[in-house]
Amino acid sequence: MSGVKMTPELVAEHGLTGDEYNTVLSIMGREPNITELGIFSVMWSEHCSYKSSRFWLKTLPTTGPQVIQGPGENAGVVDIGEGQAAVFKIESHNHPSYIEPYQGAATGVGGILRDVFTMGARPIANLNALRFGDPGNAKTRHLVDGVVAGIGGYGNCIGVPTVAGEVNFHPAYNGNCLVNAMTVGLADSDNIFYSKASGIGNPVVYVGSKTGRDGIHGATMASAEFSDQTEEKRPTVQVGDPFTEKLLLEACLELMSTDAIVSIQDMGAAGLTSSSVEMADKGGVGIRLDLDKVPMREEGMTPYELMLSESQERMLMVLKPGREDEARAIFEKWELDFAVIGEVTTSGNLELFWYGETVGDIPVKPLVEASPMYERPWEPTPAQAEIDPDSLPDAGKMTNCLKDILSSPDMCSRRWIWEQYDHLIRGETLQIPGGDAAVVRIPETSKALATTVDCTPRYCLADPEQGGRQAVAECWRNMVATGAKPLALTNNMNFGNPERPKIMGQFVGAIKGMAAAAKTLDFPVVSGNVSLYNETEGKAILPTPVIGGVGLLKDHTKMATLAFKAEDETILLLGESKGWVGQSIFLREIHGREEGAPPPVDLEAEARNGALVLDLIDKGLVTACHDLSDGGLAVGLAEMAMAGNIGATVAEQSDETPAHAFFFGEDQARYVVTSTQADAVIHLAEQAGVPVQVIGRTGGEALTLTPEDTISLELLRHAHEDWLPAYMSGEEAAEQ
Amino acid sequence: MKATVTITLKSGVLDPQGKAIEHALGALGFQGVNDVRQGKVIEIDLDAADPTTAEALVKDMCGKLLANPVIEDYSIEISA
Amino acid sequence: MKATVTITLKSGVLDPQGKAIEHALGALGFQGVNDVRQGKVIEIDLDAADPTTAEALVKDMCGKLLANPVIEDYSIEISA
Amino acid sequence: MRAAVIVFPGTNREKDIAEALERASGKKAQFVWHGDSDLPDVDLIVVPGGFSYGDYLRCGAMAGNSPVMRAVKQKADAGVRVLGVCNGFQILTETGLLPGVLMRNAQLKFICKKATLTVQNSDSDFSSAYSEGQRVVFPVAHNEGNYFADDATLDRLEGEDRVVFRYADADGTVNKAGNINGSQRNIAGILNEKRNVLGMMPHPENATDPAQGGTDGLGLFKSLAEVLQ
Ligand SMILES: Nc1ncnc2c1ncn2[C@@H]1O[C@H](COP(=O)(O)OP(=O)(O)O)[C@@H](O)[C@H]1O
Ligand SMILES: [Mg+2]
Repeated sequence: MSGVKMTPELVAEHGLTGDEYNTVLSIMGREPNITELGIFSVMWSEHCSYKSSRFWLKTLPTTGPQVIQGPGENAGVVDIGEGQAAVFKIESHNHPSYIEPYQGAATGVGGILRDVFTMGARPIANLNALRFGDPGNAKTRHLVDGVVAGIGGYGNCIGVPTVAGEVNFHPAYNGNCLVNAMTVGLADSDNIFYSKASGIGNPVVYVGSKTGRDGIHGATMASAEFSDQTEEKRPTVQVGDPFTEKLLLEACLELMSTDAIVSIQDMGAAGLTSSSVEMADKGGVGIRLDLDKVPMREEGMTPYELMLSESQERMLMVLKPGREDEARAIFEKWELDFAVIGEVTTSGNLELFWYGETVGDIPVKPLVEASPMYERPWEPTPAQAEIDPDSLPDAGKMTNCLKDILSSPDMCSRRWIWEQYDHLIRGETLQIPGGDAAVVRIPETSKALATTVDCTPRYCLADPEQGGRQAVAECWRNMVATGAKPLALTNNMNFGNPERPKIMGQFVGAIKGMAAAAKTLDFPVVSGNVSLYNETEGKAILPTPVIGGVGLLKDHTKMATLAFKAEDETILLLGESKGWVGQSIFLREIHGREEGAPPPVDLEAEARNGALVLDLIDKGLVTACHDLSDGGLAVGLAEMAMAGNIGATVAEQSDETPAHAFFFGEDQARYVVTSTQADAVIHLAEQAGVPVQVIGRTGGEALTLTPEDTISLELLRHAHEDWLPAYMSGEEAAEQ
Repeated sequence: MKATVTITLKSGVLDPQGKAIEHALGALGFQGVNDVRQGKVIEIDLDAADPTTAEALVKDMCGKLLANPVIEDYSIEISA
Repeated sequence: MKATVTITLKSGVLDPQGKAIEHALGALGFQGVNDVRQGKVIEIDLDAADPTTAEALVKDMCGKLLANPVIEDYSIEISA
Repeated sequence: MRAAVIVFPGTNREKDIAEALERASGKKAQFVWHGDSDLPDVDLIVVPGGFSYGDYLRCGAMAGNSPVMRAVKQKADAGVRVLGVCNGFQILTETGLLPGVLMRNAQLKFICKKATLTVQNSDSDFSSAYSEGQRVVFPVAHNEGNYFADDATLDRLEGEDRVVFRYADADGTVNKAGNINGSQRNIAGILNEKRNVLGMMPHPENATDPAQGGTDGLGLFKSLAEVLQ
């Protein structure tokens, strides 16, 4: 092992620059051995060190009275009252999903579930944000099919309902699909588990699956230990085992109900390395590991492989002294491996042993603190011109446009996807996929949590800062529309190569926009993930900062849904409609133009309008509520009508805005509500300074946009529901 | 002509199914089971001029659809 | 000793997975595919005195766990 | 009603069904870990939904052939009521308590939705609270719910009036359109010969509370609570 000679090639293959390697030499005071080099390599990788993004992530607001734990742990934690906390985070599994869609997506779900239950929370909801290439691209269907099956396969088996998500198609994702998975868990706020190791001499314990050669970082080793044959044996994609994870979940929660655990950390990316280093660093202690005691799946594994393996369904814990037998009994009952593999030490070093012989010895503090951080050069994205709606050619009948939009890949029903997800298990799902946010009840209380993931990448491309604001605002609005008070967000920053100033500029812009929105909306960032280098042959994905949110409904019986409830109710539009067509779905799907400045996000208006909506729902003044986003008012009304199976007639429009822009413009900060007490709604809106307009009434079996322009719900439903199943069965002519 | 394609997980790739079967056999009292792996077998009845053509065709099918080389190996057998 | 158990659906039992593969092969432009059936293969590494003992043991495993006689047939192959 | 809910490694709908039992009977059910040596003395044994042993090999195969199921079989032979839902149904067929097998859904996809069923017969301890022909909506959530048995078995099930639930279209008509997973003769739930064991794919337990969007499933648990007091 120690025999491998350090060469510039070996260093480069480990992804370290010359400067970075010099820092390694000065930290070590000698040449590292191969295992140590591997450890530096993974700890200083973009994935673990956030070297390109850390500088900017620090500018996000992360505090608030509701925040129990912000970024820096496995997941964020927020207070939801009555001694309970919501624990949540989002994570990407983009690249593995592209090369092996089923397993890539499945292990993504497995990873984020572990992040959440490591903190002592029982997962109660899963979400997923997916981006695929052009539907006409040969690979797209295969990716959709595999990714959806993989997400369902893992979540369904472990028994966590998958309740919400989002999907976009765009040619920019042809070579890089995005699979972001989010988990929300429920914990007692006085029983949250952290990763900080403490207690000199305390046992370090390994539990879960055995370690194999999964996903070991791909550097080709020109040495005897790393022969061609070994190389051949190294799978780059892991196979998920949701059954074992279910056992791990139950065993961990069972042990967590005792007080035997000092700290716990899942082994995700960079497995044993990052988990042990993180635990030691947070506690300011050293950790000694006897690597020969690690449960191994294969023969002939080396310390290098053990430290770098990304085998799934494993956890590392520090236990209180003398509690090993109690813990062992629980894990053995659940038929899982359990091994004491080391102890907490005073050394401040990560000391690795192999049958008694030292095979690694790295000071933890500098390993973590000297990790590179780059303030990469960035170029702001040039502003795009606003598009004057009057300049657009006539688009013909509005209901035809609506039908075309509802049957487009980005706007059609996602039922084909979410019916493959068990969204009902646990029996607490109050709003299933298809609404604004999913809502899950908290057992034995009157509370429920709302949760959603959102991003509009085309806005982010045109104007990263407005796009960043919009993603946060839309996520916030979606929860407000159910009557839930938004509490905090998690984010998944999916971008191209940050070494290109244009891409870095997108990243910086998005962060600025997100920070502003999170601050104004009192919607702090408590966790997140960054995925860079999503590009192929110089073609980057659209900048995609996905925002996941969690909100609280104190009384779930007051929850609002978007379905029209009864005939002859008043339909009101809240918020200002200027008819913003730039970057709209209408402009893209009907006029074939992806152009213009995206709708600006007035954060004060968002806060004001949202507060009004929460008040209206709390007072029971509205019977249905839906926020407006992609596709604008016409799409919003169609969705409400289809969900309730009740039509509507629009009587009033705007005098100032052309009809198409009024119906399809994507102005932000808007909601449609229905009410039987319209006067009271108008009164409260006026009091709050929120623009309000009565636009029509519910009733009938058709949607009537103007007196001579009507479409039946039946036709709308076909347009909306049929595209995706037809596409997935390979029948569609992909004409649109 | 009949082609039998056997698809197995590459050695080194975790095989949760195989592991679970191994475990279940143990629970049923079977002893001396050292390892269990599970794979798929796909039997294809196809028209081809001769075994060589058939094999080439099926190999192409494996590359394009039946197996994912990232995690799977396959073998092909042709019989009349 | 290594036992390979091949489990297939009884003829007469509908095999939607096989049909789906057949369909997908057609969509990829493969011609002359008359029928596709999918089954499982289970490889067991076990200690046994001799092939006959091994086969008897594996047959017992099939009866007790590996195959469901309502819909499945199986065959066993033993190699050293 | 004293009820035991059996938990295997990978079972995951035990909470859902225990809550449904409590809603209908006012009594808490008892969870029994599969490895525990003795089955408690109860009136009803429930094998709940989930993915016992990951559904690896075949759904229900490993649990169905496990020691605890041998004990359940003995209890069933002695007349104790046994209810298997979803994975529980798969396990009961593997154990041999019920005929047939649950195959992969015809469309090869996991399917989770609210399904319409008809109650084929209300002459059982599991369905007496329903009326014959009643249309009910229960959620389904399965990948292998496609009921298969040979024609002789199917004829016998029908002849002995042992089909309790069938998949139907939204109007309650039993037809191909309503057959969500390809099951032979739209079968969603069946009884054993002695009529004390019911296996079914849909999840009545997830339709027992208005907040779940419907309470059609309550009838099943109420039927049991009624006979088992
Ligand atoms: N975009 C982001 N915004 C805020 N926090 C982030 C972001 N990306 C990562 N973090 C935080 O950095 C920490 C490390 O992230 P990560 O390495 O993804 O966690 P893990 O190792 O659990 O997968 C986490 O606490 C995470 O919440
Ligand atoms: Mg983590």
